[in-house]
Amino acid sequence: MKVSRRGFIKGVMATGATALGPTLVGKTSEAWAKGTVKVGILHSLSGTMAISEIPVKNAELMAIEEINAAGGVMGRRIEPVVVDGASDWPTFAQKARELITRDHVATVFGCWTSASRKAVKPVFERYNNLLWYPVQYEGNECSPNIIYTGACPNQQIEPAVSWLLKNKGKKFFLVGSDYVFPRTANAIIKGQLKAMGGTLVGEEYAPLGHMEFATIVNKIRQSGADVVFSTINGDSNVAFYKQYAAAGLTPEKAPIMAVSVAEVEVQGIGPQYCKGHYASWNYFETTKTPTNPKFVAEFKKRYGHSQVTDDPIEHGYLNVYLWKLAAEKARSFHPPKVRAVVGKVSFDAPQGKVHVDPANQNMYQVVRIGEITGSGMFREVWKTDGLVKPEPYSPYISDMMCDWARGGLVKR
Amino acid sequence: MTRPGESILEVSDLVVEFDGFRALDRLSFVLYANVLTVVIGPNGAGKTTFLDVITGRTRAHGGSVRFLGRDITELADYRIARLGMARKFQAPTVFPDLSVRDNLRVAAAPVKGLWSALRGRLTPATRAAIDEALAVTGLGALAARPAAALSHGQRQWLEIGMALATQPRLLLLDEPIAGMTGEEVDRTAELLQEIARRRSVLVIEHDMSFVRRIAQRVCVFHQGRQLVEGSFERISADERVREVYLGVEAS
Amino acid sequence: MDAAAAVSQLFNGLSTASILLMMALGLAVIFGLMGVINMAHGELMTLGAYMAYSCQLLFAHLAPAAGGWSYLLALPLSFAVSALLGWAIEVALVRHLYGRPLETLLATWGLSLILQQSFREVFGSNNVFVSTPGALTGGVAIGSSIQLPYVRLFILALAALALVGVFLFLYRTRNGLMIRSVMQNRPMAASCGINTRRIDALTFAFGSGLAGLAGCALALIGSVGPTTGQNYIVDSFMVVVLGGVGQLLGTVVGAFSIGEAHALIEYFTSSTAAKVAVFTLIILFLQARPAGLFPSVSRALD
Amino acid sequence: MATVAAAVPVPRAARGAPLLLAALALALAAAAPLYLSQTPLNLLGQFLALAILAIGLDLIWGYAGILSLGQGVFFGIGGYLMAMYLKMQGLQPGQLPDFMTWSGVTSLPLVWHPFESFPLTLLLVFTLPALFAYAFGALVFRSRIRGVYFSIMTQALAVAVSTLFVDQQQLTGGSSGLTGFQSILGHSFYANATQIAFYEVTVVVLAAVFAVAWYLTRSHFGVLLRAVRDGENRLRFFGYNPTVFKAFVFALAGLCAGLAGALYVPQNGIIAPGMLGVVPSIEMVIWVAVGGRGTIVGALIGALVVSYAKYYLSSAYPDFWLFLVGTLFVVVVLFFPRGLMGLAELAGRALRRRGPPSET
Repeated sequence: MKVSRRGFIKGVMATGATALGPTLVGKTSEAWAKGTVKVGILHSLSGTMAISEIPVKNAELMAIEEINAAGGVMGRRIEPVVVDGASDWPTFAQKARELITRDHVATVFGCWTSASRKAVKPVFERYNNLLWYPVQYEGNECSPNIIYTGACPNQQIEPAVSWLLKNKGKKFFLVGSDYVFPRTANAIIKGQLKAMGGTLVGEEYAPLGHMEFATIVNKIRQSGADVVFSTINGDSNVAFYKQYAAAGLTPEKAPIMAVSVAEVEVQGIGPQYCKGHYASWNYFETTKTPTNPKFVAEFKKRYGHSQVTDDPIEHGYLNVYLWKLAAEKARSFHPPKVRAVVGKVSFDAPQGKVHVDPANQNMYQVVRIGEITGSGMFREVWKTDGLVKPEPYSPYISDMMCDWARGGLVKR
Repeated sequence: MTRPGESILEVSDLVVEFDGFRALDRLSFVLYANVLTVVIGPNGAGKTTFLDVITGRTRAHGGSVRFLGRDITELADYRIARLGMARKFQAPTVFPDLSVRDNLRVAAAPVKGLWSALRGRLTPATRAAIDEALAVTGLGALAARPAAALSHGQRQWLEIGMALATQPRLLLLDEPIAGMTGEEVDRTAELLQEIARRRSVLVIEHDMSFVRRIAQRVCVFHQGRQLVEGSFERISADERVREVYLGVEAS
Repeated sequence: MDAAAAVSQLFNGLSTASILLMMALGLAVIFGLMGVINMAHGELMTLGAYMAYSCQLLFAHLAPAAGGWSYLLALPLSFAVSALLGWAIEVALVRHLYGRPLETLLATWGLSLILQQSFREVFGSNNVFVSTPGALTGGVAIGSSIQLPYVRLFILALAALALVGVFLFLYRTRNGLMIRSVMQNRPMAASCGINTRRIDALTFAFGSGLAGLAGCALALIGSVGPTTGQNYIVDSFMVVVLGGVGQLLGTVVGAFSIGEAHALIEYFTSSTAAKVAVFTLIILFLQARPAGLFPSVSRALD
Repeated sequence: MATVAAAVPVPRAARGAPLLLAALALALAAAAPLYLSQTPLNLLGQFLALAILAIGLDLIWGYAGILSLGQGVFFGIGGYLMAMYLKMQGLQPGQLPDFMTWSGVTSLPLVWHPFESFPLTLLLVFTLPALFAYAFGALVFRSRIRGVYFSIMTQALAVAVSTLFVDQQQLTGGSSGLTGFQSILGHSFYANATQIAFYEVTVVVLAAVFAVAWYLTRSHFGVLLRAVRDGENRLRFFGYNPTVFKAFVFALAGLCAGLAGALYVPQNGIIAPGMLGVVPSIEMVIWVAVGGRGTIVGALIGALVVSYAKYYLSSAYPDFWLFLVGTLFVVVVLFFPRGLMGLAELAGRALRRRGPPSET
């Protein structure tokens, strides 16, 4: 009996060690000293956000393969480590930690929601690594360890509001999903309306995943709004647009301006319901630049002809290239060194030439407003003359600014 | 201690309705202490509903129940049980996963509150009550077995033992010999007569030969009322009872 | 709230209720018969929605000119396919857990994960869209500020039809009679020669088919994606709990109360507040009537 | 006679064995910082915190037959209480937590005031989840809602509470939750020593919770819990009020969940409303089901094994781990209703049978 019990315990410990092996026994070697360089891809591949994040992951992988096919970065092949954040913020934090400490990645491309970004931010700061974030966001953040290439409020929301005031009417109805981005965005819009002579006729929030918009649509009808500014995110958009149309509201009566509806979302909603409504982005699949046709063709070739490209997909793609260029400029994969030169490179992206503002690590880019067409694409109706300087802290709601030349977050 | 002949339970004008159907229709009834009383009656006469009301399982829509001189009509079921009323259900309802001894211990614990359960001390008196119940029911050899392993008859006895272990003033038994073999019925009859020496017992039963064997007093229920009561001989001679039990040989 | 808004809101409540009703009917029939909660019910609904999408694809390839008719085919198909899957679930899973309702709940939840991932593999992780048939676009205008969308009216009618169908099935067919007899007394029904296993499978399939039909209806107003069903499942549980088990009327009144309460509270507050308030009200209501609006009377001890 | 004599020591040793194993496991766990590097240690600490919740869940489900699909709520309350304290640390006087500034809050909301004090936070962590669970339990049990009905009510609770937490952005940080902690009791939050301290506290709390649960389930109280599970109504007729027992054990499970949340948050670095919702709450039940309910040890093992499996599989097979996890649950419920503990017992019996014939 005794022997077998001891044997049993030994067995258990051995099994435990094997099972824990992949995680618990850390690799000590520097992964990028061996002819490859590891990078992390951290997106939700399951759960509610998977629908949005999987195409971005695909774009990032495509960029990596292109770079590898062209000889890699400084002679090293990029080896992507793909992990699933599972639409769950604590999982994002866990996975970020795992990528940095177990896989020793040189950098990470990932996240979509602000919540997931905020969850991993302390991890990147703790280990002084670098996250490339591809999605438009509400600003109000100033981390040395994140490169924000998605639009700041002044590169998407504020121009859209100005354009609406000038072209579509003064009475605004704000509707959004119930989380930090819509609430912050709407705070900015309200500030802007006050400053520019618009009026707010209603403001509504629905929980993420909400499907019954009849009441909100009814309120919009009753309010006599000229325009609806939508920060609804995810699945809910489908229900919102369909029920908006069903209630007899049209783009002629009151157009919807969205900042979270791009080509991928339009596909899911059905172009017939979105036709004539607007969205504000930095990139559309139809954007006319010399580099875009090749990007679109390549993406469709890889992932299927029914696949569309859109703004976050394009940002995911350009992030990889920006990192490559910065690493080459720094002649190092060491995150602080890459970060130090990130403002000194520019990339000819599908949306046009872009570069990062070293002061706040957001990106200079063009702002575009598009009208949704019957084929589910956008027809550009307006764009800024040149690149817009990013302002992560909107002057409408904050007196702070992010400037690493002055040490980070400071008073304006 | 109540003396024989003193009333222990008084029920007056009890009314219970289910969806317009009157299960109990102004039922009045008195139970005398230490007299083994059997309630009989055809199906639907309201016998089980009557037990449900006095044990607090079903609320009466009218009338009152007094137990040991106290009005218990509105009292919660577990509080009525604490006053000293124990009930054995028609189908054996022991705790199958607990051992026979644990089953008895659940019943025998003198204080049924949370804190005494957490302290979990077994007093000598409780231990004695458990041992006595084991002895009376003859389940001593099976004390460590889970109740699920008992035969049907053994489970019936265990449940009677559990009811006894609560040291009740009044013991209510709903068809205690249902599904028992002849030998088991004999043993149960002896057991009940033994118990009735020191406690008040009310039995609901269909089996007339069994009723004749044990009953000191018989009450006949019909359509939610008490039709007649008295000794078995008197009941079996009653015209009305014969009418109610048309087709049942009462003699 | 002026008259126009009030009418619109009453109608909105009614239309929410109609969807809840279709979801909950299937759930209630299954719960009433077998006492089990099917956590994969939402995925059966998703399957129905995907059937609407599949028909649309099929027509687009084979008969683009008749594309508007695809939805007519989708309705019976969504019922049939979900029913088939439901039947398979009963035979492969639920049957073996008879008498262990809580385990059934967990096993079917595991199944719902598998189904979600399957949808993702088959239909892609993106949402797909189902276009509204031409005949259902637009709506009935009442005055200048009320429009009752045809889609909503259609779903309302479909829900009423489903209700009538369930009623006829349960009360006018032989199978329905057997289902009711098993519901009321399983051992007795079994000893009367009713094959209770077959009845269980039949009921489960029927309830699942109803979920599929609900999904097909939902495809007209909501999103169709792998996790679509998750958005509705808890609400339909609430309908069943509120309505009580064993009577269709309970489910109808439950769905109606939740739909209207939600629409009214949401109008005066926000949709989040409405959601929280409705749940709280249900919990409080069950304090007064623990077995729901229309409890079934039982004498069993446990 | 000889066989009988040989048979006697076996049960005695068997009785001592679990204790010995427990002590060994405790020592092994407590010494983990010596042989594990920081990241795996941190992960293990999180899983051990979850095991505390699992033990509480086993008390209500495995013993008292109450299936809660809303344990995430109590976990979340504990987690938020701790997170609120952590958020208040390292702020200048008069400074507000970052998310409040974005939400336009200008002065610290009243409910945040207690979290400036560590002892007060601890007190709340120990009492609030338990009290909330007691109140909910007493309310629902009193009206004799049980079985599947009760499970659905807890699910509704999870939906309602998580929705509320998302909505009250100015108080709770909305759907992003609370993160970005800087320090605790004057120590840097992410410093190795701080994290090891969190880990060790988790081990100690887990051991204490385990010991209490072990005692309770083997006392008369444990017998009564099983009686509640198998025949709540019968107990009433023996003079017990099952509502009190159920509400108490539900509160106990709530306390465990709250402690788990409070210990999980500092090691994971974030709490968000998503963790209060329906899906994580069901996963918690799965831990207990896989480990084997009604054994306490099983709950602990289940929480560790399933959490690790999910963590590992979602990295190794990001595209189809949901298949694996879903299948695992179905298979366990169908074929191994007693979980890993049941399997171990079967294996143990098979081993013993092959050994010398010691049974009489």
